[in-house]
Amino acid sequence: MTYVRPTFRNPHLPTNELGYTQKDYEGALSTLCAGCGHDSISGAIVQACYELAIEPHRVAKLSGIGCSSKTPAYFLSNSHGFNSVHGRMPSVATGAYLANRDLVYFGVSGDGDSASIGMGQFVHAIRRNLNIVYVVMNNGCYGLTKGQDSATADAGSKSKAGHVNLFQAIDLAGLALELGASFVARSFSGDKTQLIPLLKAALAHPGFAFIDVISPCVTFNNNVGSTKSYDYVREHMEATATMDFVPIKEAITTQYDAGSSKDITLHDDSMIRLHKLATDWDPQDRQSAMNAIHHARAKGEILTGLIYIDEGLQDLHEVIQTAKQPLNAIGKEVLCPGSKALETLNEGFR
Amino acid sequence: MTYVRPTFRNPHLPTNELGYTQKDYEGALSTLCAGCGHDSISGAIVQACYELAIEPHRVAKLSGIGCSSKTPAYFLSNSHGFNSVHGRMPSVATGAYLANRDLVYFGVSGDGDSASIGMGQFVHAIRRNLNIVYVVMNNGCYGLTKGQDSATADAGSKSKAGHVNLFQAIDLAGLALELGASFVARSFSGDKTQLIPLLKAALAHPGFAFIDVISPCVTFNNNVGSTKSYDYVREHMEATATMDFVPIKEAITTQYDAGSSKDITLHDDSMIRLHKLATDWDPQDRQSAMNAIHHARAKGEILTGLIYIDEGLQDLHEVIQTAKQPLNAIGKEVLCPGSKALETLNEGFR
Amino acid sequence: MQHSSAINDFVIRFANVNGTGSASANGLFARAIFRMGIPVTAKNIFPSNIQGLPTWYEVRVSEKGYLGRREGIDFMVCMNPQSLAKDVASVKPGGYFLYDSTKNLHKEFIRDDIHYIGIPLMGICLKEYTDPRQRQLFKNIIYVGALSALLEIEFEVLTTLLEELFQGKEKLIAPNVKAIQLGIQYIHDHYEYPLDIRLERRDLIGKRIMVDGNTACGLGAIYAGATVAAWYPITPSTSVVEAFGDYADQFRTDPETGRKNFAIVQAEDELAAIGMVIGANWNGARSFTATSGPGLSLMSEFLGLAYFSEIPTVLIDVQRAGPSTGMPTRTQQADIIAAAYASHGDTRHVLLFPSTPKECFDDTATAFDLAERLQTPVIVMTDLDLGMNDHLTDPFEWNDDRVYDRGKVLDAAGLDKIQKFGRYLDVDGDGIPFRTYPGTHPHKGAYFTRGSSHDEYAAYTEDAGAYVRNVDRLLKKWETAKSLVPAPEIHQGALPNECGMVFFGTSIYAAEEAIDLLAGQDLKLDRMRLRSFPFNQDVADFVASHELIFVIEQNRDAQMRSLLINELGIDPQKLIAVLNYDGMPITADTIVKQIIQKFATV
Amino acid sequence: MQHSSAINDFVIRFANVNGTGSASANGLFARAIFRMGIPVTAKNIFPSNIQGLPTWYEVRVSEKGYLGRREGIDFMVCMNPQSLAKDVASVKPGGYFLYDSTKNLHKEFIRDDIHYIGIPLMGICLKEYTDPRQRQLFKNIIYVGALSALLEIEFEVLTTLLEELFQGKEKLIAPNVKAIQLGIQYIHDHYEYPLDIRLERRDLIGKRIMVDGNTACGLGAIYAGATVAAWYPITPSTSVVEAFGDYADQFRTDPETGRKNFAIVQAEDELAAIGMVIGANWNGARSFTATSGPGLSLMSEFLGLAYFSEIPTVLIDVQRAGPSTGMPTRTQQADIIAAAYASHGDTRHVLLFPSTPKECFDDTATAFDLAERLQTPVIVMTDLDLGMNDHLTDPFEWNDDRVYDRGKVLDAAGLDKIQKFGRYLDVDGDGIPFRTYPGTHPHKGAYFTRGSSHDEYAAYTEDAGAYVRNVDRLLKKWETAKSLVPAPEIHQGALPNECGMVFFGTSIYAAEEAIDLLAGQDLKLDRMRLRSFPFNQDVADFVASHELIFVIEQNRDAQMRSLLINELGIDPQKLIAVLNYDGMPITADTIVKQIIQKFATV
Ligand SMILES: Cc1ncc(C[n+]2csc(CCOP(=O)(O)OP(=O)(O)O)c2C)c(N)n1
Ligand SMILES: Cc1ncc(C[n+]2csc(CCOP(=O)(O)OP(=O)(O)O)c2C)c(N)n1
Ligand code: SF4
Ligand code: SF4
Ligand SMILES: [Mg+2]
Ligand SMILES: [Mg+2]
Repeated sequence: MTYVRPTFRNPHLPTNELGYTQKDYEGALSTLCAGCGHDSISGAIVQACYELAIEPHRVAKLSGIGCSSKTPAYFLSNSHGFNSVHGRMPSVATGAYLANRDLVYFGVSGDGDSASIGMGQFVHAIRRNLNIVYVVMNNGCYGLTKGQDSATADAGSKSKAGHVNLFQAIDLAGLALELGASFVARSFSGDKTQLIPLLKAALAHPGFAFIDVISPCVTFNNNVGSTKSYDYVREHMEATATMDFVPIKEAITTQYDAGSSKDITLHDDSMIRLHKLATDWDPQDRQSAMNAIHHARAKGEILTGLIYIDEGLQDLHEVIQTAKQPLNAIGKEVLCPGSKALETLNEGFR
Repeated sequence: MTYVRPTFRNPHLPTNELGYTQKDYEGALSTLCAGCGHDSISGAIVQACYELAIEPHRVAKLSGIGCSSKTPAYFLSNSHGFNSVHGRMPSVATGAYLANRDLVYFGVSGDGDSASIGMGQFVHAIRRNLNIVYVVMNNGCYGLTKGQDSATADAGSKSKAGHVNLFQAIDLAGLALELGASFVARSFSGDKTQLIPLLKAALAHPGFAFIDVISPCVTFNNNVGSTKSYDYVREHMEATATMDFVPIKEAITTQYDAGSSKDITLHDDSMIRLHKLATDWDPQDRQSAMNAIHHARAKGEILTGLIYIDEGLQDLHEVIQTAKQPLNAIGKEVLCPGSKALETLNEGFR
Repeated sequence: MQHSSAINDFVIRFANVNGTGSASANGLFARAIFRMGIPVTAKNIFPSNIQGLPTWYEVRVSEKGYLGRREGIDFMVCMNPQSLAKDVASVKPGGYFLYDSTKNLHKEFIRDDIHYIGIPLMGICLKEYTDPRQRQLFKNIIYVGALSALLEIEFEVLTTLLEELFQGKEKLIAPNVKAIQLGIQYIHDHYEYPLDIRLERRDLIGKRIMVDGNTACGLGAIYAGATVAAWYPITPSTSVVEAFGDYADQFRTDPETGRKNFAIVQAEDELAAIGMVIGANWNGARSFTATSGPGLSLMSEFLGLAYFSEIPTVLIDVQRAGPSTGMPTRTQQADIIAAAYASHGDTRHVLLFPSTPKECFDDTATAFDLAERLQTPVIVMTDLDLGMNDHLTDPFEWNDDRVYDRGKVLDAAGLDKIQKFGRYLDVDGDGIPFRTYPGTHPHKGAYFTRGSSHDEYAAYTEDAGAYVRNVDRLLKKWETAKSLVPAPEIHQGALPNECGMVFFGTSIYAAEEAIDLLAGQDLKLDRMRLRSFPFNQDVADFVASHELIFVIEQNRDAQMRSLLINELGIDPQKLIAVLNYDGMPITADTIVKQIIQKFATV
Repeated sequence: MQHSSAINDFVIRFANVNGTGSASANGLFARAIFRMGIPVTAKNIFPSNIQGLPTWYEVRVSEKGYLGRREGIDFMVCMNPQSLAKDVASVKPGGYFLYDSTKNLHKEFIRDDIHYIGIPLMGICLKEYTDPRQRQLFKNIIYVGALSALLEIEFEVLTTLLEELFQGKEKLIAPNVKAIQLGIQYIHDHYEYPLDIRLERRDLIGKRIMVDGNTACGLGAIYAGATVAAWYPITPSTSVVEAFGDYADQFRTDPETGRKNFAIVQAEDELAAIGMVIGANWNGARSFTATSGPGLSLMSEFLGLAYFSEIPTVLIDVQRAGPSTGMPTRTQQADIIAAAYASHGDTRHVLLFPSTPKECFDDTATAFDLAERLQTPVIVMTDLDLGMNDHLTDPFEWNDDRVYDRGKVLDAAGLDKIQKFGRYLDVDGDGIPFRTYPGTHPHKGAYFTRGSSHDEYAAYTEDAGAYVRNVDRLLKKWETAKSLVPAPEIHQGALPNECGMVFFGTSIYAAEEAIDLLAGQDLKLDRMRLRSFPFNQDVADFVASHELIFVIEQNRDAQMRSLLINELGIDPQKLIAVLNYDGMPITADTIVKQIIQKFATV
């Protein structure tokens, strides 16, 4: 059942530059467990889209199957959503993106959805660099099927049922880096100050923007022993840098900070401002980013923040040189060569 | 059609310690194109197994679909072979390995087979660290379906049909490293001196031993512009080290070399001897290996040789603590709890 | 006002919020009735989410032993404000409605044709317990206590069950018993009891047990000697491999070394799961997987490989409501066509249709014998109702003399005896060739397994004749299968009735009840319960000896009817589909209604 | 010795080694006959490998216009020592055997009932050319030259074809013409010619063209306005998307910017390919994929999603011999059941069955209209024979007034006009709801697409009633589909004959020839060519109006017959299966033989 929120609207609510209130970015009432990390991420998405003043109906939200994949129903109810099949959202998103390059694409997946059944599609979506924000709500387990270990569960990590995971974890951010992703970040559902600017930067990034968000499953994997629990993550979080996202307009007027900070100007002239940078890490050098992520992993820490960004990589439509106009908007007169051309073609077959 | 070789046997052929001649390790006549790199790899496999004196019938050879995946028919005709479905050999091999831990497993795949349709299974086979030699005969294209680009084709690389690949290549060795593979190597079908010792080391390694073998497709991808052509590879090959594989018996008596060399003792006391080591590379340090592979890639070079080895990682059966006896050899008396136990169980359901 | 009145014959439904611990309290209630010797059946009707949504537990008590669902609720225990309106509406006139009266019931929920039993459960809990989790949990036990007074569940039965339940955690027993007593006390103080709807001890259970089908499948695989399980989680099949794992831990762990005489792998998806199963079976281990609809679809390519390269493969398909993701927590029998003809090309697969947990156990064990004998996939077709609900069933049986039928396998000695091994040679004329396990013999018996066309010696061939010989042999094997699969269960007199009924799987409960109901209306039907596919001669004969046959199924498209027509060459006019596909287990009423309607129009 | 003798009526087979450039020489030969106005058909019989194995090219010339395969080879051009024995054996008594006489033919290959024509091809080439590649290539052209003399192919026709072929590489024309002449010369010097088997110019081609079905499908997708193609290479479907790509490059590239009004993605596998197609169609672009058996199996889960969430999806299945990998370079019609009922749960899909390249073009274009009108998958069922071989076919036609039927889509204005948008609301009573494209309207029309159960407003539901309403509406839509899909082609007189023949797809060639042959034996059969599934009333009527119907299929299990029985409720006794499943295109002889045999036994 999807519960629809009451649509009562308070005329005094603040609005963004499009005149929308935050409510206009909300979705149906969540049916997830109280305290589920995924709900916090939905909240952050609402906030990020509101603040960026994205037109809600110009967003397409796609997901696979899982508790995480249900969340697109819980944000942006004025957007079209597509809850596809387990692990195959990347392909559906790729097709959607090919059809219309002008919408904003939001992909939501789980660690089971992306790191197991969806691994192949995840890898190849990265390789194609489609312009999409791809969020994995990573709880180290299969929430919806009641808590089995996922492939991102750390070796030795213990589920609520007391079962110890025996296999090495797949680090999706590390993998994305190795595969040449153009935007790689990690965050924590419990840390909106970090997550919201990351989401905004991801939305502004013109390519595959991957955010691995640790999102504790309160029901099956939030216990002592789990490395994806609220407590564990809070204690072992290490940040590349604190960051602000500076939208285009502000970017033009903003001033440079001194000290340990760095500004990255994005494609559309908006800006990511990084403060208090971690040593030995440069978000525009892939090797440095990989080293940073591996070193943190070796120490049992979780490196969060914007890990790597490459604004230069061409997105899928540029690579294949598609028309600037969305393909779904091109008319028959352009698409169909017509009967004359066919007559010539027939001649060629004689 | 599978052509069976004439079984004429020359009594004066040299034999290995089991009394087998090299012919005993051969397979049916190849039906691949003359000059295909894959045939050279088959030859190297024959040689390695002969030299290691592996009992041919104790080997199980498994593959997917493709020209590469046909090769198991062309070596070790006294071994059981399994030409499964496209991209899914890793799962079949995993099941086979679970059933009988006592055979030697040889997995053969193509770059289409492993890097595209089989990506998910490839990743997860690595994660499970099954004890198998996994060879990808990497030609950067889909040979059997007539030369389409594969996901390992380098961006900008040009196929014989003149088509330029637009997407970034997936580096399977880099990926294997990121995923924690316990043995990662790369070689070239045209370089038997390197490939044979690598295969032997892989066979001795008690875990997932991955060898990415560049193997030019003479028919579709051996042209100027292709980075998987004989010429290109010969010109851009860079080696981590030259190496010997020293089998157990010899290992005990062998002496240490001085100078720029390193010995790695394997689980079964055989040894890998590395000479002329590349600088900045330590095959037992994953980070160093990754850096080496990435630096070579950045320079347009292909790093070959043993890239990384970790003898410490437990293989699948050890991780899940399976019986030492092959599961397929355990009898009903052990497997079936019997009627008495069932009566007790029935009581529990009352 | 009307009064429901019945001894040992009513339906009671519990409305709860999922994730609140009601499942074990409700289970306690049902098992107590079972312990009182009264036939009882229970259905969990749960949402596809983890916490906070409406969930129902429906218990039917039937002196006559009817174990199907029955429409019409005599007693509603409503513990979920979300579903209140719907729950109130669902009670039969004259029925009872038990609710938490800590807050007043809004008057829109007051019907004047049912009886209300308010108990201030939250109030009692607030008073008695301080810990919020305890308040939550004991609230459930208190209503069980109240019901025990109202319906006359024996107190000792409940306390014994609680003692058994908390074995090892003894300190939990007393507080639970106390909670039961709180419920009883409240009824004692405020209501007249017992009700006219109530229980009375009987001896109608015999040696039967109460267990779910998934547990039975898991246990069947243990007894069958399966050593390799590969799976991917999916509702409602997940607990099959979980049960296998639990029993394997118990029975298959070497007490000295702690090492395991089995291996379970949670695969990365269903394609990998079935691939592993095929690999393990190829290598001589008994291996299986369990899945549900979406997984079956994903396994389709691999099933074709197993069919064509002739590798034993055991798959347990716990069907749920499709298509696509459908209703993952609802039941259907809608994967029949997909399973029978899974994969492209000319393929067909052996199916087994268990009706009870006992048959889940038996069929799973049989599946391994059949798969190895026939060297082909065997799919055990259960469903959510059978798999996840407890059912009253005959006790599991195992004959210790039973030998695993490993089929035609040549060992080294066998290979030495023959001239030339032909993997796909039909030596015995039954279409089943011999196979060898890898590693058997130094220079005989090795062959190349492939999904591409092969000749009798497993060599690759594009020869038209060799191809046809091979696929024709597979048809011959299919004929052989007919004599090996479990025969249908047929009930008919010496002189058959004009009409018959065909059913299978979980429709058994409703179908048999329907036969009785129809007999009461002077409509006498013979019956045949299908147990397997392909159909053998008995099935054909039953069909041939009746004028009209009703085929009962829990899917929209009458899939079993299609199979019958296709495979037996039956005139479709003869087979009348009786269908239920709303995701709830089929009821006798549904069947009766449809049959009567058809008689009216035929 | 017997002499084969026939004008414009013979079968000639070329035996080559694949990868040696014979394909274009053989193609030249067949097209020359076509240019002489004589009906001709050619089949490539090639191995599943790239180089070095036997490959055959079989050309049937038929004055009467019979374009199916015919058994019995009148003329064998043997250029492959590997297959020599088999090739010699395959010639009909009295036939001709042309071989390279550079080396002597071993006497075991000498039959005294056929004619040998030795030409020292390698010898000539060694003398004439120095480059080894040229020797290889021109050898092929020389034998074409020799054949042109022996069979009387007009020299000008050949030279014109060569000129056209080497347009842009003009310097290759002269040496090729020279090679032709070398062949003619050798015949002239050594043999009497022309043979009694030979050609004579006719005007029997009309406006027909010669093209393969895959090219036609690719072109159909262009004309239908498809903009997104996602695919994964697999024989024999690969050239569908390749053709689409070639034509798209030609017609859809903006001459100014070089930008493309289409997108083609080589996916990582078939699951991804169909996923992309579904995503693109969901988003309002016409999108398709092409695959073959194994890919169809892999797409099965996604097809269920498209069916249940009602997303237009166009899939071209170029069938090959299954099961599993089967014979990837042989033809069959064996994916019918797998396609019709693809996916678990109650699903069924619209299928189209083109018989000729012209119909490949038409059906592909129609598939997009149907898929969008019906909001469901439409699968074009072609096969290797149709897809990869050149066929004589009517020219492609396109009516410039044709409007793409984009189905029921609400745009912003449309949304503004209605009260409340219900994605799955059956507004028109035809079972087809309205959809919207993402991004259409700021606050109306957005909905959530899902494979799980949903109500009329696309909200998730586990309500039994809502579920049933939805799947029943899908059945209603299925009824609607019957009136929209292409009608069968029926040939029968005012008074129907007693018996009929049903066929579809590439069986058309052999079936029509068989009808003539049977008529010659006084067996008159009416005929119906199925063009689509579901079957409409015409199909039912044809079946009803005949006593006995032969259903011609190229699979083992009579899959279309099953569909007919299932969906139309036909008594199976009435439908007699006539089958060919050896991987070669069915022949008229096969059909005639089986029908006569059945008449003998019926
Ligand atoms: C093909 C298929 N296999 C299995 C399932 C069952 N299933 C539903 S959700 C899920 C895993 C969800 O895990 P994850 O993606 O991590 O999401 P979470 O619930 O943890 O947020 C599985 C296995 C399915 N729906 N489809
Ligand atoms: C499910 C499926 N899809 C597609 C194919 C067709 N196919 C056969 S081999 C192959 C690719 C082979 O490429 P690769 O693995 O690199 O092997 P290579 O021939 O290059 O050695 C493909 C796509 C198939 N057999 N099965
Ligand atoms: S089960 Fe876990 S992941 Fe799913 S909703 Fe509950 S807390 Fe969230
Ligand atoms: S096509 Fe390429 S990969 Fe295949 S056999 Fe020929 S050379 Fe080798
Ligand atoms: Mg998860
Ligand atoms: Mg390749």
